[in-house]
Parts: sequence; C-alpha cells; structure tokens
Amino acid sequence: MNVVTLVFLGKLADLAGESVREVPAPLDWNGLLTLCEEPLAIEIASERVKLALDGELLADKTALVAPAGSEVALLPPVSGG
Amino acid sequence: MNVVTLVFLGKLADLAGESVREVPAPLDWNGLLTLCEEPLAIEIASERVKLALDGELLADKTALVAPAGSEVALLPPVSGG
Amino acid sequence: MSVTVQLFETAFPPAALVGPFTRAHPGFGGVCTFVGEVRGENDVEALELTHYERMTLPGMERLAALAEQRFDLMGLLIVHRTGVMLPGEPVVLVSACARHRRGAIDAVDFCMDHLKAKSWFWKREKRAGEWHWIEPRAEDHAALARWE
Amino acid sequence: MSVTVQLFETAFPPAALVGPFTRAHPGFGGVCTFVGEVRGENDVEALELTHYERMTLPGMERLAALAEQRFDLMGLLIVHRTGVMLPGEPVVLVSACARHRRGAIDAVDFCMDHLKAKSWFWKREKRAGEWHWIEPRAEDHAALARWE
Repeated sequence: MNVVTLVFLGKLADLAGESVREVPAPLDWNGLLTLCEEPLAIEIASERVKLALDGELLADKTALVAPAGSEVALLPPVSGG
Repeated sequence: MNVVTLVFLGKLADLAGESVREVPAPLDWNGLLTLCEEPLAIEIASERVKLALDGELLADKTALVAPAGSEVALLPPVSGG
Repeated sequence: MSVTVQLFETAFPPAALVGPFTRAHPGFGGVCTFVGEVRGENDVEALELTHYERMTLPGMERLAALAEQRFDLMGLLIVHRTGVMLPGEPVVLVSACARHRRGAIDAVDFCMDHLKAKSWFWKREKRAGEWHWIEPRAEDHAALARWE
Repeated sequence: MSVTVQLFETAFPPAALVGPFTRAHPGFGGVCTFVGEVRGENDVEALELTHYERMTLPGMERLAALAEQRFDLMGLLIVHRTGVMLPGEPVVLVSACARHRRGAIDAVDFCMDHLKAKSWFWKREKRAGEWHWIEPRAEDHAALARWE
C-alpha cells in the first residue's frame, strides 16, 4: 500500500482519461500538480476544484498531505438534483 | 321576490342563529345594520367583516344597494387550508 | 398549461389525484405537491370547513389564474375539502408541474398561502364535544404579504 | 422525528416511497413532496449522474440533519438517483412531514437547493449521441445563498 489513490470525479475523469489512478505515497499539493498532465493540473489548481482526503473535504487544498493507503478525491463543481 | 337574501358565513351564522335570512328589498347599509340584532350588527360594522352582493365582493360595504331578488353574503375573516 | 380546481364534499384520495395529474404532463422537470390534513392534536375530534359556494370555486379559479401568470408552470391542481373531517383526513391538495423546480415549489407555496388567508373558507374545530371557530393567524397574513 | 436518506442506482417509484412515508407520520398537518425528473427537452437522450460514494450519502445525511435542526419536522425523506436515466425517470425526491405547512414546504425547498448545488453529484446529458457535462447554474448558487 505504498500508494495514494486519486479519484477523479465529474469532468475531471474525462480530463484524466480514467476515474482512478494510483500514485506513489506520500503525496502533497506540489506532488499532485507535478504528477498530473497540464490541462488537468491547471483545472485542479483552479478555485473551482476541491480536494477531499479519505472522504473529508480539505479547507485548504494546498495543505494536502496524503499518506500511503489514503484516497484523494478531486471534486469539480457539483450539479445534482 | 320582494326580498333580499342574507347569507351568514362562518361564525356570523352562529351569531345570527341561522345561515340564511330573507329581509324586505331593497336593502342598503343602514337598513342592514337596523335589521340585525345588536351583537351581529356590531360585528358586521367592524372592519373585519366584508360584504358581497350576488357573489361580487364590495370594495366599500357602506355603499351597499341590494335590489329585490339579490343575495348579500356577510363574510367574516377567512381561515382555509 | 392545464389548470384543475376541485371542491370535494367528501374525503378525497390525494395519491389517486396526483398520479394522473403528473402523468398528464410528461417531460416536466419537477412536480411539487402539498397535502394538508386535519392535524391530530389538542384533542381535536373533528374539523368543519364551511364555504360560500357562489364565491369559493370562482375564487380558487382566480387564484389558479394568478399562479399561472406568475410562475412558469405546465400544470396546476388545486383541491379543497368542505364539510366535516376527522383527524388524518386530507383538507387541501396543491400540485404544480413545471420545467424547473423553482416554479413548481413557489406555485405551491403561493397557492397555499392564498388558500389559507384569502379564499372563502371558514374553519371550526370540535374539542370536547364543542365547536370552536378558528381565527386566521397573524402569520398567515404575514405569509400572504410575501407575495405582494 | 424520522429521517430516511437513500441512494438508488436504478429507477425508483416516487409514489411507492411517499405513501409509506406519510403513513408513518399520522397526525401531521402537512406533507410537501418534490419529485424531479429528467426533463424532456433540448433533444436530451439520457442523463447520467455520477457521485463520490464515500461522501455522497454522508453529505445527504448531514443535509437532513441541518433541515431537521432548522425546521419543525415530523419526518424527512431524501432520495437521489445515480447512474444513467432516460427522460421521464425520477432523479430526486424530497418529502417532509410537519405540523405546519411552512416547515414542510421550506424543508423541501432547502433540501432541493442544497442537493442541486451542494451535494456530491455530477451531471451530464447525452444529446445527439454525445455526452455533455452540466455546469452548475448561477441561479442555483443564488438559491442556496437564500438560506445563509
């Protein structure tokens, strides 16, 4: 479990070309941006996208510290109902 | 049909002791107050009670002029739903 | 846009009215429905709604026309009971179909406020064998004022 | 006060959920129900709702708890679909039972605004064989701001 699982939601899954991706642990904000292709990284860096670590929304996504075995969700603007 | 029909709604029917009463035609506002017993007349004169002539609400109830064969409804505050 | 306004003198079945109403408006985005029943509280044994037949239904039809003008609706159903009802019996039903939820929810809210405080119904409750007239509440008039 | 929150991956029958829900709350004064369906317009062939399972249901449960705190309710039912749906299929259902109509109507309005703009769902539509993501609308955020 020396990995962090990235979960791409909504249109981020289209940008990423997949819904789930495993990346080396640990992972911080700069590591996340470096790992992602440019269009995806730009989108992730925008104010519109939020991050959750193991199901908990991060108030400050740049403070991300994801240990081995954790799950990071990348959440674009929602549209439900 | 030398009469005007008074229709007492809601608690005015209790005060009047009946739902419908026929009175001599024609009938105007003063005639209406004179015809009704005192507790009823006081209630009818209060701002809370509205009048309708032949199903049309009167903007100014003191302008009532009810001809023979007409129907005057006495409408206390409503509570529906 | 279809409008249906009905007065029932005996118990009416809400689900049996709402089902056909919604099915009559395929393609809608949202349907909002409110059903008011005789509340079981304060030892209420029964509720009676009297009305002035000559004005009640025309008044409800005018209300429906106002709602139709004001909200973007596909269909509107307004149903009201009169007569004596027991706790748990439906008193009123308003259902609105619209392309968007806002129109449907607001139309129901609007119609309920107007049925409560601006339609020709008078309500009394039977408690401990005695009938008591229900006075309109200040909050019902405040609710109505929201739409002016 | 009872709260039920459900996610369905396949079609759900609104009437079959609302019936038992209302019957479980005898003595209520009013029940308000909103059902949202896939709108039949703009040549929409299908709608897909994806979600983040780990957060969706907990988020809906938090929403229900907020509504419970804020409104005087006897019962609250929140149901949401996920997956691919065709026009006419139900997407969302909120039903609230309360002693008074205001609580019931406002709770439904509140929950719908939050489900639209503050729950973990992502929507896309299929038009002419192509999927298009649906961006949140400014009016959805304005609707949400009414409750702050």
